[in-house]
Amino acid sequence: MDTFTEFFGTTGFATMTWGNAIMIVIGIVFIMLAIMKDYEPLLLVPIGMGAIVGNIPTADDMGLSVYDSGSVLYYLYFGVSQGVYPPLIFLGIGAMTDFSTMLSNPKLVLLGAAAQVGVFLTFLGAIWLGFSFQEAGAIGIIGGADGPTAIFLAAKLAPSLLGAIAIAAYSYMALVPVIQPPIMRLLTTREERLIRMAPPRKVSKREKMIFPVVAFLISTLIAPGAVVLLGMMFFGNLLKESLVTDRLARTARSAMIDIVTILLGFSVGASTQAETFLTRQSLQIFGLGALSFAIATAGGVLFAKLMNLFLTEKINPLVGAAGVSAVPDSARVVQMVGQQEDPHNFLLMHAMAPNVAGVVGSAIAAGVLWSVLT
Amino acid sequence: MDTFTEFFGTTGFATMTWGNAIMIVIGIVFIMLAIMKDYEPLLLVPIGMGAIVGNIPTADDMGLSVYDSGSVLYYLYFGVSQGVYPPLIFLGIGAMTDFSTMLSNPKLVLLGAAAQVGVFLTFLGAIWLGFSFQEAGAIGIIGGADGPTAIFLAAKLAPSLLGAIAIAAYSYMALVPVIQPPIMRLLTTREERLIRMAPPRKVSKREKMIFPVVAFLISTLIAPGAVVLLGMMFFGNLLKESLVTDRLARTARSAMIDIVTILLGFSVGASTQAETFLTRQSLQIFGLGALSFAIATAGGVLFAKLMNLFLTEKINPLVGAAGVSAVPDSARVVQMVGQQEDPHNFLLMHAMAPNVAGVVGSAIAAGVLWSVLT
Amino acid sequence: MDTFTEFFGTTGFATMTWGNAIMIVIGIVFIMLAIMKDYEPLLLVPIGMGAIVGNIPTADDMGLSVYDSGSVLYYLYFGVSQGVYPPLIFLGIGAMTDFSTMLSNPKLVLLGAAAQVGVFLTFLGAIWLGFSFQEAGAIGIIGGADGPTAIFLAAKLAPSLLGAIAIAAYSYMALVPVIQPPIMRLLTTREERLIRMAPPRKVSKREKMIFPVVAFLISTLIAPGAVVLLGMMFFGNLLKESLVTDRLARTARSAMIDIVTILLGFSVGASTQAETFLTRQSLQIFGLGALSFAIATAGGVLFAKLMNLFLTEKINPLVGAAGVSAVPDSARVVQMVGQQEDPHNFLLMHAMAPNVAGVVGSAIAAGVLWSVLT
Amino acid sequence: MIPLLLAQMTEPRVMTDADFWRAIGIASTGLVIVFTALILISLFIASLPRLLEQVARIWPEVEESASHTSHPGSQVADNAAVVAAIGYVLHTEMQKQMAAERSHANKN
Amino acid sequence: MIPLLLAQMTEPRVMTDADFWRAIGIASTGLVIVFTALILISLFIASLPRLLEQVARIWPEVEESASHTSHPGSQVADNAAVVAAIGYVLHTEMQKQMAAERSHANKN
Amino acid sequence: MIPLLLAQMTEPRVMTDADFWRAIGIASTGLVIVFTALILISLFIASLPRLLEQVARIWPEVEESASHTSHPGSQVADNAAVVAAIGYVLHTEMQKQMAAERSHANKN
Ligand code: NA
Ligand code: NA
Ligand code: NA
Repeated sequence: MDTFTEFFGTTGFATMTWGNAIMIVIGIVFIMLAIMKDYEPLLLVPIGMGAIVGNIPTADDMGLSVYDSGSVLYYLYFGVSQGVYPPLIFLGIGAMTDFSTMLSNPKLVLLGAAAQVGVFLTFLGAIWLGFSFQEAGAIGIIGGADGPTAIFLAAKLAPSLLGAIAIAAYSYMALVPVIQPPIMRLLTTREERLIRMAPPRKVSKREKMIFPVVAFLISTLIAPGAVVLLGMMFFGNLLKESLVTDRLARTARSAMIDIVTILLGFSVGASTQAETFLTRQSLQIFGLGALSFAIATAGGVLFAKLMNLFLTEKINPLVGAAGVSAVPDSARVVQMVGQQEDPHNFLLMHAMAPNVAGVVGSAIAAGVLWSVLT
Repeated sequence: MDTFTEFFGTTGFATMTWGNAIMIVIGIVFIMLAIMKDYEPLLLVPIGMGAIVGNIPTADDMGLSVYDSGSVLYYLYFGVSQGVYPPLIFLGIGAMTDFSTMLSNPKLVLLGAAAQVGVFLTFLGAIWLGFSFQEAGAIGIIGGADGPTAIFLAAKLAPSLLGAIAIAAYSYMALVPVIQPPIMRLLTTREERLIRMAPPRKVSKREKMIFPVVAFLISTLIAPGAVVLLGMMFFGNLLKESLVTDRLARTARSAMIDIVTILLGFSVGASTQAETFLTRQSLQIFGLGALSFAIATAGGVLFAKLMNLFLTEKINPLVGAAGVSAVPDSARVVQMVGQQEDPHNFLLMHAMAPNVAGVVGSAIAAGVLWSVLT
Repeated sequence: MDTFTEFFGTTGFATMTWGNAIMIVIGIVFIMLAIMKDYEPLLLVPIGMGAIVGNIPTADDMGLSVYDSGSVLYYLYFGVSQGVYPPLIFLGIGAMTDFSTMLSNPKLVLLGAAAQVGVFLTFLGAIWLGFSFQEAGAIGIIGGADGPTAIFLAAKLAPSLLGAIAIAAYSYMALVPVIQPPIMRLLTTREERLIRMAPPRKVSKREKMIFPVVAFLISTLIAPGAVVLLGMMFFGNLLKESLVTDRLARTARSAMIDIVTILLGFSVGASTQAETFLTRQSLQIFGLGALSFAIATAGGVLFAKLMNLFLTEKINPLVGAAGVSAVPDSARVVQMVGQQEDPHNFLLMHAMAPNVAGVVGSAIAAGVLWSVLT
Repeated sequence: MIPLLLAQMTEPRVMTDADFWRAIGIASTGLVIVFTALILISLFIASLPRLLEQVARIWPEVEESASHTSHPGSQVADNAAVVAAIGYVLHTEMQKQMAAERSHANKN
Repeated sequence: MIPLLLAQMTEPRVMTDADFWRAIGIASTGLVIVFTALILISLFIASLPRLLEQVARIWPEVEESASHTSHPGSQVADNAAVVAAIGYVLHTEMQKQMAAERSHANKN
Repeated sequence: MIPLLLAQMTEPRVMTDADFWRAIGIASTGLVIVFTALILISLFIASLPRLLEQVARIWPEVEESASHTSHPGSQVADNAAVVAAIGYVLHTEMQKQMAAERSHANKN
């Protein structure tokens, strides 16, 4: 019976902690949110199941976790810890993104810049709370509302906070339909929300072909730290728009991004082991993340109102909220809030412009933070 | 002509051994079995071709084999030697498995446990033959009739035997239609083989969604060593059953599992170099493997007969043979043997329940052995 | 404002060199050639974009390049530097190649051997120019007109020249429709170009199944250095022709080869950083590469004329030019040049035979060079 | 036949008593664990329908299929749908003002 | 509520002046950089149509769609097409000489 | 032109006799090897039809297409087919006893 005792000592019933139990419940909640509310299911299901798997207590000497060099989860997590998965996700995003609305609305690009105020104010807030500069940079980027960018920067600047930052980023991206509408209504008048915008012009194939190369050059000559993320995103977009590499673009936005999404989500989830995850720092990161999303939303909306002071063709300031990224959820939220005032006002296509600009904007912000803080 | 002599010394004609020739013939036989008998072609063709490639003699200083650090085959084999491929295969298997029949036949789950007697008796046999405890554990799992599980455990407990164990496991899985029927007929009466079973009930979507999470928790809290294999399998199944992550499930069970199957099969084949493979130990492993399959089959059948002593709705004991796993071959064998007695008896759907339970059972057995023997 | 100065010092505007600018222009030219001329777009677009990304100047201490251990690009380039991607590409090529025309025209196989004269003469030329034996071997293989083979051999024999060799190989493969026709016309008479060839016979399924295994054994017993490239190519072909592993063949020739092509092309492009790429050696390599292609073309054509001295059923010597590989571009060039003389002469199917034989031929040549020079 | 073959090839080692009992212990523990886990799973599965009946009273199952209608979420998967929607709106809006469009482009 | 929550959990550290100004510097520089980059992109986009009009005079856009017709190139993607073409030619040619074919195969 | 270009850029090194002969040896050996391998492949291909004729006498080719009918094997690929089959049987069986089913589920 020695073997039995020995074995029982290794079972989860003997070694389960309260922390593990909490994390398993959180994992289940993530999966339920994904299934019942359809909130970012492609990320919440893998992360949720990963969190469950990562919190099954195992004997220490078996070395099964993402942090145990040589374990299976270690290898799957390697793409997270080394920042390899996020650029590959960006490749797929580039290969599925149509920049047409942005190309036909150059003014709206600025809203994607304005929303980055959330990143930098949160950075200051995190420093005020006692985080180091590098940690603060990684926390601030949660406000970029872009999961891969947040994971990438956290992997580079603050690996020990990666789990919390990733979970915060994805949680709030999932909660965009809950967080944004009250802020948007608070900061706009009914008249503003009723503004209709002229339909975007048609964009030629050549414009779409030239755009990824030039936009890449402009943004990375200014912020070389964004070279990997934006290089991959605009590469993916070029594969799509060049029209001669369609089979590569199709694979990049289907099998390839799916495989990486599965591995990234699951291993990020598995990295949220209670002992490293349930800390005061994680709570602070969640608080700062919520703040960051709120500021970013406000930044986009208020900047749109500022621009309206100078424009003759007014922008509907709701569209500014889409500058946070969280593609395409925040654009849909804009559409939804707009239609609550006027069911015949179609803002979706206009909101897509700041939406994709916001992705570029936060990648640049990440590049700047990485350059300055390395 | 010095160069010519120098070069000739590196050709296969100069350095070919009898062992290499035998292994190449074995590789060709595997491919022929796959093509002509359709025995597990997705595994036998890659393994067969791998065996041919791995046994082309090359100059030692070129370092081309799976065992030469830094070679191409070394990198492809890395996923085998570190146990990374098997969980990824399990992900795909989870994403393609429908647990409905098992959910509607909870009693039949026990047959998947009973068949694991093959694993543990073979473990004892291997120790009796002089293998170390760790080696014996890895050899025993051949009786689990599940290739990825066998490779995973061998990579962890007995890397030097991995090739022989993998080949034995896949050979016998391919030979299930040859090995099982005589044992099944020997241990059952004609009356038993004629038993008809009530058709399974319909299973709701919610049951299928909840099942992977709870089954994962139950099995890995009891056997934490199974956390990686079962984590991946039930994760794959959740991707399928959650209904909101269909695109991930589709990729997991198509492109992703195909890529891993190609790399796993080919590199396992290439690891069977004559000098490491053609040993007395390998022959013993093949002998023990055959025994293991036979015991597992008998275990399943006899346990079904035991259960019938207590049940009013009798189980057709043939169904017990499907508990060995070898999904879905052994379930088909059950169907075939049943129809030889009564062409109108459809046992396939009933056999699928112990069949998938057997996969879970052997992953748990592997987890236990790994925990105890590490 | 210190931060601003600090940051500005890291921007591309501050650190851009003439070399970087030239490489970025070259990258753009590659992309334009791909889009406007449809020259090998699946390779020129990734390489071109990679060259742009790799030449954005970044602060040295950020360590972003393919040469900085631990960077994202380093990991993506790992499959190039270790020679892992080329065999995987060969797997996909094998799974999409139909060897029927070659099987029905065994004589034409020799033209694929004759074209390899380009490899070995260029090898001598490179030694004469002062390259080391190993470097000369890697440069010579450009004449094989096969990108993956060139990258594979360069990774093994002359890693420092890999970028230049890869770019040269792909550039000339793209320029096959420009380089070959004048040479073909120069070396043939109008009468020869008008020769019509008997349509190939039908090939049975069994022939196609047996071929990859036996052809692999013949070629690698003679040239064991080709075991990895040819092993993968004939493995892919066996997956296709065995008829029982169709799902693996389909994945190998779609998602899998696409993913590898994206990563290989992009990271090879990114390795062409001005400081390592813009050297006198690179120019020499480009010169030798052009020579190599010209000699290979001439070799194929002249050998066909030589064969005609002994044959009663004459070969159209244009078909010899397809022996350089560059599948299927050079076969199309043969078709085109042939039709300029006689619009009703269909040489394409005949040219496919030396075309695929040329792939095998250069893989063997690479194997020989690797064996002798290691 | 197989045992014979095995016996011919090998001479079973002399096992210590400790090893013998340890081996037996591992094998029996292992089998017990496997049975325990699968019995618990079996019991869980058997009770699942009744359990879900209780749940369904609070939370009717209809909701599930509703989650299928396209709702906020699913960043990656739905992009294509969004783009398609945009494309459609663009297309219809465009046709109304083909003439105006050119001048707008020039003005920009 | 959130600031309150944060305040409860933490005691803000005593920051040095240098740190304070460095943080402000990074944040403001960062925002400036982001705006600069996106403004430049915005200006580029705005001028793109006029730019392309100039280009189109030298180089009419029609060419683009022509690049879609199957032209030399595309080693991997077009293999299938080539093979299909070969297959077609083979098939038609074959039918004409089914009889001749057998004898040819034997002779070979 | 190209040789000229090369000559301009470089001064060919002074090669030792040993190096010269080694290089010639490698190049000629290499070409011989490539030809040997491809000649052997060519001969093999040429003899393949006759070889297969012999084989076909013992083992007629029809069998091949038979291997396509779904037979035991193919663990992964056929899973879907099995599941579909099960689904079909389930579906037809179910319809016959919709009423009985509910009570069975409750009883369980
Ligand atoms: Na953003
Ligand atoms: Na099993
Ligand atoms: Na070639």
